[in-house]
Amino acid sequence: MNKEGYKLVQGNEACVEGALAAGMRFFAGYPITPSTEIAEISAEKLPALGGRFIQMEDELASMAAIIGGSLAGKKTMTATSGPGFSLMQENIGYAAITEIPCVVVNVQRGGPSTGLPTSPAQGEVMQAKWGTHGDHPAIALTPNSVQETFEYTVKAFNLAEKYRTPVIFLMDETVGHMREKMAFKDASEIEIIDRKKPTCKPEDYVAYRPDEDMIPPMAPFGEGYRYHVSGLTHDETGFPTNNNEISEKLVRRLVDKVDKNIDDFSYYEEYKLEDAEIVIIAYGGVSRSAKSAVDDLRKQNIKAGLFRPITIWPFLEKQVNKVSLNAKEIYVAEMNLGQYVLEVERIACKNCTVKSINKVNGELITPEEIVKAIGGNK
Amino acid sequence: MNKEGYKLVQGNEACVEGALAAGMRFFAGYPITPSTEIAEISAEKLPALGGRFIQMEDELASMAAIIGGSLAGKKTMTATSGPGFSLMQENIGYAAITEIPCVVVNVQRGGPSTGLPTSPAQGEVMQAKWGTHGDHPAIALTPNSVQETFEYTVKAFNLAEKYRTPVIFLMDETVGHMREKMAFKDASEIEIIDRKKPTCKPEDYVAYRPDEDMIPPMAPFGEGYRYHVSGLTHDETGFPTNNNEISEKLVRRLVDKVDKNIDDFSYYEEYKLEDAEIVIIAYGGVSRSAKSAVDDLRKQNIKAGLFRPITIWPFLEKQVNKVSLNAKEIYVAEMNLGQYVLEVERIACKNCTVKSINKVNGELITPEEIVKAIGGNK
Amino acid sequence: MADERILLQNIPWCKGCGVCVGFCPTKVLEIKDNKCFIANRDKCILCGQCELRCPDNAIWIGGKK
Amino acid sequence: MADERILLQNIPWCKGCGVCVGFCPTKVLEIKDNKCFIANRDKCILCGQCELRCPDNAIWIGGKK
Amino acid sequence: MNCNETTKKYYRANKLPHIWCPGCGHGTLTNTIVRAVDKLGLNKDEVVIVSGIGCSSRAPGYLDFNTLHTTHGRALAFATGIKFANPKLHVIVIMGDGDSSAIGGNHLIHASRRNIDITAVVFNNNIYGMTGGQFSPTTPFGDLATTTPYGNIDKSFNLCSLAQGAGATYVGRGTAYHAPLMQKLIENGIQNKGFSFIEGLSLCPTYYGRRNKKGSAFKMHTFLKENCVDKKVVDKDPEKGKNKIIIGEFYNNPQPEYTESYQVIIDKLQG
Amino acid sequence: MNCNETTKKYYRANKLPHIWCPGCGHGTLTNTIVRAVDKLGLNKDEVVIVSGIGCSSRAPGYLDFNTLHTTHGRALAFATGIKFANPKLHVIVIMGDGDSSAIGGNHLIHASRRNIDITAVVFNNNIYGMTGGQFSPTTPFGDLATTTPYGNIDKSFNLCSLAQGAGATYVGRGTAYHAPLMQKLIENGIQNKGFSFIEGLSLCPTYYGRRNKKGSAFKMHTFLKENCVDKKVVDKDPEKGKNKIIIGEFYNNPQPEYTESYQVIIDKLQG
Amino acid sequence: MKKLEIRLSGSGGQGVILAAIILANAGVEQGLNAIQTQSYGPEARGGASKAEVILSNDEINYPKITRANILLSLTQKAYDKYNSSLETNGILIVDESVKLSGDETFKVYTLPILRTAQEKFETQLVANIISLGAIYELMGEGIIDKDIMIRSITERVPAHTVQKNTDAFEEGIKLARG
Amino acid sequence: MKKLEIRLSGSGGQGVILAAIILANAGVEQGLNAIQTQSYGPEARGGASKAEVILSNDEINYPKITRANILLSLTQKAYDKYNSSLETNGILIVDESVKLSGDETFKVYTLPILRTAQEKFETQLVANIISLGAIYELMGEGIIDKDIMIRSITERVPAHTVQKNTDAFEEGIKLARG
Ligand SMILES: Cc1ncc(C[n+]2csc(CCOP(=O)(O)OP(=O)(O)O)c2C)c(N)n1
Ligand SMILES: Cc1ncc(C[n+]2csc(CCOP(=O)(O)OP(=O)(O)O)c2C)c(N)n1
Ligand code: SF4
Ligand code: SF4
Ligand code: SF4
Ligand code: SF4
Repeated sequence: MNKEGYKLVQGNEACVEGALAAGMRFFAGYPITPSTEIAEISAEKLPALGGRFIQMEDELASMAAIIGGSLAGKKTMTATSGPGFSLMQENIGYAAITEIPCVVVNVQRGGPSTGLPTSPAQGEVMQAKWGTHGDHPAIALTPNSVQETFEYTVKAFNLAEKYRTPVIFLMDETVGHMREKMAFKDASEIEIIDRKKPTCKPEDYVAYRPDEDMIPPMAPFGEGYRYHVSGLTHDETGFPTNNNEISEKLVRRLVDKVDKNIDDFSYYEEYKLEDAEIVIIAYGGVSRSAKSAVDDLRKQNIKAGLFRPITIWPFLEKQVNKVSLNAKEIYVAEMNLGQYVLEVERIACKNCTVKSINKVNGELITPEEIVKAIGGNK
Repeated sequence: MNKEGYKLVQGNEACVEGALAAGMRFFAGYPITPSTEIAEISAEKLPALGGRFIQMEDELASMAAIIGGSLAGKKTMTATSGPGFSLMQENIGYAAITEIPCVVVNVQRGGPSTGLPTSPAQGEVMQAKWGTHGDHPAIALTPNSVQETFEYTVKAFNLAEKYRTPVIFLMDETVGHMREKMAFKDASEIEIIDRKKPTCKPEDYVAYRPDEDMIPPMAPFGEGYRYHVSGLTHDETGFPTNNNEISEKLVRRLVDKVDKNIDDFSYYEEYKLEDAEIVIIAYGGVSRSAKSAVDDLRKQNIKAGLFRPITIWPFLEKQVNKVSLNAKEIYVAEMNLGQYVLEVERIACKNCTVKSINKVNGELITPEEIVKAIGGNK
Repeated sequence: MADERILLQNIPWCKGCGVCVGFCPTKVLEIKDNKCFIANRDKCILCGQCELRCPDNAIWIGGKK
Repeated sequence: MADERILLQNIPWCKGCGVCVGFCPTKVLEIKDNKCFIANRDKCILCGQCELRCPDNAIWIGGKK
Repeated sequence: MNCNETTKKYYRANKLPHIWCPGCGHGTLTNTIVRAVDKLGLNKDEVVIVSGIGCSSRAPGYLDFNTLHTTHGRALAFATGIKFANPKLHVIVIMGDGDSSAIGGNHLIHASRRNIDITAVVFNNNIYGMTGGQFSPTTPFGDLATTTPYGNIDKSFNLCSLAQGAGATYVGRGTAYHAPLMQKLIENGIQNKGFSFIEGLSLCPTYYGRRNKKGSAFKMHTFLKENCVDKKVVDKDPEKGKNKIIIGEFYNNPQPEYTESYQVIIDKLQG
Repeated sequence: MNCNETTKKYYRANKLPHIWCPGCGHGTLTNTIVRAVDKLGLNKDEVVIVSGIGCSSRAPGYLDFNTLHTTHGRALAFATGIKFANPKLHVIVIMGDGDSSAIGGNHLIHASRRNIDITAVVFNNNIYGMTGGQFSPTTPFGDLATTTPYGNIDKSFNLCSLAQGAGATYVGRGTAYHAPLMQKLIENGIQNKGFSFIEGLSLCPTYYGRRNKKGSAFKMHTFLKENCVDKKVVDKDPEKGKNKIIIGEFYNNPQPEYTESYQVIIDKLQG
Repeated sequence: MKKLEIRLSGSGGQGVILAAIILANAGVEQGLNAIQTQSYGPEARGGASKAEVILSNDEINYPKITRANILLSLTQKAYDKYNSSLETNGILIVDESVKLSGDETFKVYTLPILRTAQEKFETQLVANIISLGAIYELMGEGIIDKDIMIRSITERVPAHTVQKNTDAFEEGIKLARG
Repeated sequence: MKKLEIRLSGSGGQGVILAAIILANAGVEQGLNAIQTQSYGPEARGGASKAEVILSNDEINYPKITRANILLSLTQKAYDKYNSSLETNGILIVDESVKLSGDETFKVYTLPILRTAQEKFETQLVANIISLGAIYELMGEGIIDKDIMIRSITERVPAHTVQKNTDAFEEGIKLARG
């Protein structure tokens, strides 16, 4: 560690450090490039903290195990990449409907299918929201640096705990495998949120009765609050129902508790936006290129700026709308064939032109490519 | 069968009849409500036609088996519902990148998770496009009647064969379980498309070299064209590569061969749209309610019309745009919390107001609910 | 000292499957209107077969009501 | 009649793993610059161990080139 | 609550009657679990019952413990997470034959292999009940089901051999008819510190029974009575096992338990 | 093409050298398959080689048959589709230990159960090679891997017992060292009309070997040589099997084959 | 006939769904538009079971019943749940075991359906077809020919029960005629 | 120093990634901004391996190298693949076994890295640290303190090889000094 407290750390390692700082004490996973280091480092570090690491037989089981672990009272995480992320979808939906907090890391690589296992991509932006069947809540965060990976892994846990919902931590190979300086924060400097527990007596506990904040307090299994948890549509007691009104209320609450609280976790960066006519929207690894591109364009007297969502889901409608009101053109740069841009278009196209900069060749989009797409020199 | 050749048939049965008419000779599946009849009827009818039915150990295996079966030269199908559809996603992506034709039926029920297993919903519209990881092509069709289920199952096979891609046949419980009259068509009345086979000599066959139509001819395994198939990003020979240019070209072609040919399979219905100021957009079961609603609204002198996409993916951008140019208001009615409406908004919001009518309580949206949402009486 | 216990039922839980009827060694039970019916209470020897076999916990030997 | 066959190699395929070297009963082979090298061709008894063991099909007994 | 004492103590009686069909063996088997727990005097707060999806998997909802109704086939993977996160809990998993051995087969063999202290109880009715009578990996050869209209050509699993072969350290088979044996096996399974697998032959008069003309629920009980022989009997006289279903305790061989082995690592690193 | 005759005939020599590390046992095992196919004189056009994902699963790409490189763990499910759709094809499946028994365990037991005519060959190197050395379900107890930095506490599978217990009708184990035996087992497996399971002990000097100080590839071969005993030897003198790995043919018991049983139904209905 | 909406309700296992299918099938054979739906529920077993049939000369869009013209209820539960969905001047057919609420505005036919099944046919299994007979009789003349109804029954019930079921159908007609 | 972009290339197993990590680590310890990346490939085994380090006083955004200021190539393959990415007045460090194309515009240091590793240290395993010494020497003075470099090596190589590796580092410096 240098004088200012920085160390050279890999993105995947930062994710584990953030998770441990947030209180993760249970990791279940199945190896897959380029996320494997997250499992390996967890295996190494957890037991010394009294935590537990288990390598499951596959990703279906990994996802199931972290839900079970969470229900037994631990803060839990798994990490995977595209193919494994697809396999986790069914149980991600289960965590959503049963409101069991957990963090799912997806370090994105080239797809579809086995694709390009060791190359960066951002092909799972839409899947992070729509991957599981049925309507469901979705929170996804995307870091663009090692430091941010640490800090937003902590936030991912906090959001999972606060909102009782699975949180997707959407990295990409660029960020996961790169090493740069990172400040290890002291526990005291970090805000840690723990799930709300019931304060009532066990016999008064109604497991799925929400408080005013739409979130029901959660009792871990084994502490005297015996209750039922089911992936069937259920009423406030947690037992299955097919009452139409109750069913509708449940699904809406699940989604609303996240969507209506978006102001609580609208994380983003604005760079030189004040007078920007050309706005680049980019996230994750690509946003670093975009920032360089903004600087280059500014040098060419093009009034460019960057809007960088860190909260990818729910979509930052308010912020993107504001950006679009002042912009002439928005360029959404992504390592996919155009995913986030669809949402940007939906919100912004009334106000300005929206264009797409895409690349799916296994390499990070370069600043030059962005500059060129926008019509700058170089 | 009555004099006009109609018979009372269940939606799920019509799906099997359509599949058999289209040439399906291989079905692999795993039971799940409300799609199970499709497996059961296939089990009963296939062997007499020399076809084959296999119940696999799960949906992962079912999807794998129909890809294998297709590669061995058969027209293949599987059928499932939400939870199984989530499990099939990884291998759907595999079929997409390896360009192996097959049909995946999803009879939608209430979600998320186990949800409401016997109730209708339309919660997988977005998942049908974005469910598997990485960028990939997506074709999905949605019937709204038993007759249409028959006819569009045939088309689903035709599109799978023609474009060498998995096709999602997105039913909902309403349509799957209802019985109404259906005309059995004679083989001669039905257009059947078979996959393009290579005409060259085996030694000249380059398995993934596309013709001008972007689609490579496909040789079934066992006929002398020995080649390699891989879910890794591959070059024209089918062998893995991480060459950037080739990788980009592959993914773009996979998507383009579908998206750029959308005019070939833009299926939809327009009802009283000529002078409509209020346009309802609805599909599947809900579109039947919407049609009733249009009639009701017209009686109240409200100029309502219906646009009903049958091709759900790719999104019918051109048609929706046209509709939005003449409409004052568009209402998208769906048995979900607003999925298709996102795409409608993206295209239409420049031109008119777009509103959402949603219901996730396990019941079909009624005509009254639509009329009321639009502000009509009743 | 006579056994104080007696054959008890929770009729709403009974589904009339007839399993208890089949197992009862002394033909105490019958199915009537789709429910188990104690036709010959006096023959009951409190063997507990019905309780052991009933999938619905709808019949048992218990303290006098 | 003398065996017409001879030890052959495809050097670009050889990864220098040394497996053939270990198995060769007469020490014909050595590793040099990370490749298998036929150091003592005359000692070769054409036993075929190298061919059987080489994971890379880089060495074999074949017709004279 | 109008019911017997064990029911009062361990059931969520307000959820009864359960959804099972008249005569379904699942009710009887559920009772064997309840009696086993009662016999062992476990603290209800420390008992967790986990299931997948299926008729059998509805059991936890009726039981007054910490109960978890998961996704089809995944019960053991969820249970592994629970047990590993809090090894103090007694974790009992209820699954159907399809749930445990078709879609859930992988988790079954891996939980067995790890020898994690979970007691798995399979309600094996030889059919998929919940979805209306498709064949399962335990449907006998030749039998009818909605997806084997011409007779089943799949060989069927011997679930006990499968679990034992994969590493389970306690293995036994009972039936709905042999309820006392079943209860005893479950008691032993719970007491085994490791992965215990207990198969309970159930009966589905609605789908399996009706289609294969097995008669009433009572008749199906009689079938179990007449066609099952205890392993102990067969061990003495193999002739008696001929064409019979063997039941009883098959394997009881404690070995290092997973969460305990992990605790050793924790202790070493923390110590 | 500069190589021997079998290589010329059966390899896509322009794809060589393969990506495997120096000394990797997978190359040797791949050769045993090629020689078995050659020995049996199968028509290349009718041979299909299917694999999942892993180092081992790269084998099909180098072989001049109909070759299919699928998704991780699913090879047997794809292969089942192929074989069932066209029973004339000879379907050989190559998998790694992780591929076949971790993520793919369910398909392994079900293909075994169905007794579908597929020959499954597992290249078992006791580790996940492709992803850089995590433990697999066959990693020995106590061994080191990147995800068992404190020693493996998982019990390991006996893959052959697992497959046999699940219903495979031909089962055997060879090794990269015992290449001729391995070839023979594969020949027999291909000839068995039913599901054949052949485990080939491979070696991964890069990950398993290095971390567990097993020495060079040659040394790892020597280990196999010295620590394996043929079943036939052990059958005669069980003492000789003590603390050894047993290899050889374990089970050869033909039973009705799945696609043939189905053909009977087709014939009856069409008949 | 413009549109006839018929709801059949009872408890799971009473076969109201089959009766509905037979009716819809006959409708189609007659050349009408017909649609048949049913409600399943995860708790359907033992609970109330419902099937619906719409018959119409015109195209049928919304496939569910809004207000029934005819409601059959074989059990109290079913009656309680569905009686409010009957239109004011509709026809209610109930088994005699059902206790009515008393404020029915519609025509009520209280028939001994279950008893007849048991007594005349010695099985509850034909209660659905007896009901079908009653519905057919009360549905109004000329909508579906009787021989088409009989044929539809014949096609859809197990072969060895055809006679019993057609007899039951006739019995139902008789019951409804009073 | 504004920004220094260094690319290290060789074949898989030569340890260029570790060398890059040590360098970037030293950069951070020095208080600079540093970023290290590498390219993996499914075919990486045996193929060309590449690692990159950027050192800068300013924030580093785009994490990859655009044009390298310094390029190390330990093998011919690596040289062929990457030499065009070196900026015109950059520094090329190659092993003596590499044949140059001849039209280099940049400063070229042909050093006996592999031979030195084998001959002086009897293992190819230190070639990467010898290279690191050469890079350090040629990188320019005052960017990173030598003791920080040594510490960085010490931290990142296996404990029992520290001495050998620090010696190798010194040897690399010597080689570069010529
Ligand atoms: C992923 C998934 N696939 C399929 C189903 C449908 N499904 C529910 S239960 C079941 C099988 C039930 O059979 P079994 O496990 O034997 O239990 P039983 O109902 O007979 O007690 C199936 C296939 C599902 N819920 N989820
Ligand atoms: C769904 C999924 N999960 C994980 C992976 C990553 N992965 C690729 S190969 C492999 C394991 C390889 O081990 P094994 O099967 O033993 O074969 P080996 O490489 O050792 O030959 C893993 C975990 C993947 N490709 N897909
Ligand atoms: S066994 Fe139980 S449910 Fe069945 S008839 Fe007897 S009391 Fe009723
Ligand atoms: S065994 Fe093959 S690859 Fe290894 S050194 Fe010998 S020839 Fe080279
Ligand atoms: S369907 Fe079968 S298993 Fe399910 S509740 Fe009914 S009898 Fe029991
Ligand atoms: S990592 Fe291991 S298994 Fe994979 S190629 Fe290298 S030596 Fe072989």
